[in-house]
Amino acid sequence: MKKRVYLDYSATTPMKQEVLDEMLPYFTEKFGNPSSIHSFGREAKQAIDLSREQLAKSIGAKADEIFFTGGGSEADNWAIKGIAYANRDKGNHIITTKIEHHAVLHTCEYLEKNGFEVTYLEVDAHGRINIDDLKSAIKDQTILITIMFANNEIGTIQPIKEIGQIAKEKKVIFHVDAVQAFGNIKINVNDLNIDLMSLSAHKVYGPKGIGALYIRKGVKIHSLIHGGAQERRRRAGTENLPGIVGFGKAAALADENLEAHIQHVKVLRDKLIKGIMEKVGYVRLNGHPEHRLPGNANFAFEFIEGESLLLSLDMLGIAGSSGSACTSGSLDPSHVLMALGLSHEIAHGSLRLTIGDFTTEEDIDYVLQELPKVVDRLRQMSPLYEKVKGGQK
Amino acid sequence: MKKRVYLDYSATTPMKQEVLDEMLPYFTEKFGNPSSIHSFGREAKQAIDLSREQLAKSIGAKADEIFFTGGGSEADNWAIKGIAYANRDKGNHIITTKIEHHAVLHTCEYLEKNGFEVTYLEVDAHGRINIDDLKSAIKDQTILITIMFANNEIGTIQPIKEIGQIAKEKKVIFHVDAVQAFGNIKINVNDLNIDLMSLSAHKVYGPKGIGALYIRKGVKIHSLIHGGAQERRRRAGTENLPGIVGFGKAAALADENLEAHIQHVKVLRDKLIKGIMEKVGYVRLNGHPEHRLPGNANFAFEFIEGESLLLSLDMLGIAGSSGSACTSGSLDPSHVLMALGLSHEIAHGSLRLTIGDFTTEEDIDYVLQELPKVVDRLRQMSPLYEKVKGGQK
Amino acid sequence: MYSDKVMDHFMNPRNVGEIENADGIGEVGNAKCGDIMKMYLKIDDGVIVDVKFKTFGCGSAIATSSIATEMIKGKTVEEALQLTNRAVVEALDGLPAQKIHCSVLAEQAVKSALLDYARKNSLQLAGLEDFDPTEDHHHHEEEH
Ligand SMILES: Cc1ncc(COP(=O)(O)O)c(C=O)c1O
Ligand SMILES: Cc1ncc(COP(=O)(O)O)c(C=O)c1O
Ligand code: FES
Ligand code: FES
Repeated sequence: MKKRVYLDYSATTPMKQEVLDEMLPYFTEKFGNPSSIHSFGREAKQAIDLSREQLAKSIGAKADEIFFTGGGSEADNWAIKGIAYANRDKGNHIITTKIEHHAVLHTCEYLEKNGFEVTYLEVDAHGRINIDDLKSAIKDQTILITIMFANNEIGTIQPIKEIGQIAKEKKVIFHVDAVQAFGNIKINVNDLNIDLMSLSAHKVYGPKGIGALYIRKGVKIHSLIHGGAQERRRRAGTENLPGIVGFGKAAALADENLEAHIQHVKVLRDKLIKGIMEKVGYVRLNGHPEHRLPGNANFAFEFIEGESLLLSLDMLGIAGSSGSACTSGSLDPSHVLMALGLSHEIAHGSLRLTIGDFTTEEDIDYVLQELPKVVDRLRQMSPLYEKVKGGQK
Repeated sequence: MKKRVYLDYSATTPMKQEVLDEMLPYFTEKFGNPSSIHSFGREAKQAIDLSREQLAKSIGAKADEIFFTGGGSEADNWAIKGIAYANRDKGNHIITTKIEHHAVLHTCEYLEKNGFEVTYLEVDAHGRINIDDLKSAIKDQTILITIMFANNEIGTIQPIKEIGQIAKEKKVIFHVDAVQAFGNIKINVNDLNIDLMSLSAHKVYGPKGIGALYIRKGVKIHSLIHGGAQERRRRAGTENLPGIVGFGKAAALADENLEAHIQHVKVLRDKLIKGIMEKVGYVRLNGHPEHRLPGNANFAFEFIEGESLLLSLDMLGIAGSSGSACTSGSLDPSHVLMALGLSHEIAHGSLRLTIGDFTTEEDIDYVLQELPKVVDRLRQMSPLYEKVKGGQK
Repeated sequence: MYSDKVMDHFMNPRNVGEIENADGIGEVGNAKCGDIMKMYLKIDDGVIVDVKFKTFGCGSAIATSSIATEMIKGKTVEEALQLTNRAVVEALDGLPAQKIHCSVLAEQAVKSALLDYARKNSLQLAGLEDFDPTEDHHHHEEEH
């Protein structure tokens, strides 16, 4: 079979075998509905209770502060709309950043159409917000600050502790989208003064279609999905039992292996960045040099376009991603890259390679061998590169 | 091991082995994010496309009218809120019934708090609505009729075709919660003039945590979960890939086996009903004698209470459910049983036994042997029964 | 996502490069939109004897440029003017809906090079009267 090198761990991860093994009995044998009072229901309920504890433990929360959802996007939508509508009497102002995931941004835009006001904080060239900007954005009507822990494209980590401190002082509810950070950074919701936090299992070697929202005890929130009394009446719907079991296991594994995981991906990531910087000209690293996710590398290659880069790599079995507009079918390149102040051309040539637990040193060597050739081939075709070679730049 | 007889198929079903087999590769090997353009992403995308077609075919829809959700409750919430808010300029009136699932009822109640008006149609003693009631409930402001295909507790099937006809004539959008009907009744959304329809995989031997909303082409609806461009921009969130694959397979199996399934469960169900009616006194069948789901039996045993009945059966390895208030932790017995006009006492003594593909004749024989003894034992303890025996009733 | 034909032209693009002293050069698109196509024509006696291109853009932009050069090579100027984006799409066995504009760009690039040729030689070419190479044809159609 053709060589396949997966370097898109921030998009999604393969599930670990231990996670699958944990889930398997819950499909066909222990399949009960956790709301049922008979033995089938009770064994299902117990499994969910255990998962909830595993998840709670991994973020320093209490089990009854964990609410399972259908994924990270649902958690974001729920947190933001739920807090907005539950606190409508207190105010209508929300603070977020320009580089949030669409699950946050589009939810905020939806609320803007419905009587809320949203401040989108700028970020610096490395993708970090300015704490003073945040301070001055807070006003009497501010009911929610929602800021991501780490960015999915450029990996930049925000000063969450400082933000949490400010939110606490100003008595504003603080929601954190930690979908990318979870499993890559030690998180303790109490140390960081986080009131709500979104998580997603498929980014940490768990199953797709299951996420969670941490809701600090006492925080008033409306439901997004009404119906049955599941999740202590806050999130209706028959529980995704195997999904929850898998998420619990994945969270427990992520917690146990955190140090080793960080070490493993960081070493490979640094080797990748160093190699590319040495071998390829006209390239820069997007995102923060230090405050970044351990497995994230995001390059901007001048004179070429991201989709053609991705396709060429794919032909070689290398899977990455790009913030190019051509990839997404939208007119503009990634809002994250634009917020960094990159020009359209540069943003178009971005390539994100994200490293995970199954990445090997050979994988990186292979990329370091092939990627420079691909970049070169595409540049030879590019009318923009022509000018550089011709000394016009 | 203790004998275990599962008769709670309406609560949830065990997954079929064929469904699990279909899903398995998508956890650890074919794990790509369907939005990614590399080979991992494309193979994921293809799998989703196939499932969408399987599901569409099973209800006579087109593939691009199927939108995957995190379950039946999300589908109900989305349909009702999404239609309500997208048609707010046309009117604010919604028509439903008193016996809907909580995912519909609580969503309607939520909308009532937000400027909408809801008519809850009464049902007759068998749980069917009156078509004339529906006709006279429709007014100029009516934007949505949401009526379940078949009821989860009593199994009663509504006159969906007539309702669809009226909705079409009056140009009102028609949503159907078909979570219980799907896989038990042949459904064609075009023949029935259904505009939106909620489905859930775990009721048809598919995985938990995955559902779908059918949305007729051209129907204007707001999103419930905002974010990424998944599901043609209508439902954000990384797709539950194995879940979707499993749902597709389950739908295809349900469609193929529909006749055999109906035949199998109906024979056993009829044997169960006949046996209980013969062996136990002071018992009645809740729901419609003919217009009912083939696998549904719902009894009201006088003088006893549902939870104690369930617990006793559970001790014998028999898993059923009840509309008793004691089961749900709420003060009132099932709103469905109350809507039939049952007295509190009678409603409290209800027992739902639902039959599925894995139910055997021996299972039914076992229940017919044990259930009368259990009922009798509990009645011996009941002060209400005492009076009957004493001839006071 | 892409047909085999598109992938072939993307991975093995025909006629990449520049032509010195080209008789017509056309450049369309802009880097802001993420695509620039540059087309060079060598024309002898009203016949396109050589054509080269350079493209900054996605896989489909590169593939459409490549096949467009093949489709006009050896053709007369008049024949080349008949090239439509639809023909380009068909020749590639189709393109995804949101990539159709890349084929429009290829048609524009050819026309723009022909216009340059016509201007240099003070010719009036039928079909180019209303052609404006600076017009923005970069519409990424949204899927619904
Ligand atoms: C009629 C009906 N509607 C909706 C639902 C909700 O579906 P889910 O549990 O998949 O959220 C159920 C089952 O729980 C149901 O029986
Ligand atoms: C930062 C961030 N937030 C939210 C999400 C959404 O999570 P999910 O795909 O599980 O809905 C993602 C990933 O897609 C993400 O990277
Ligand atoms: S160049 Fe952007 S989509 Fe083709
Ligand atoms: S009798 Fe105990 S809760 Fe109803």
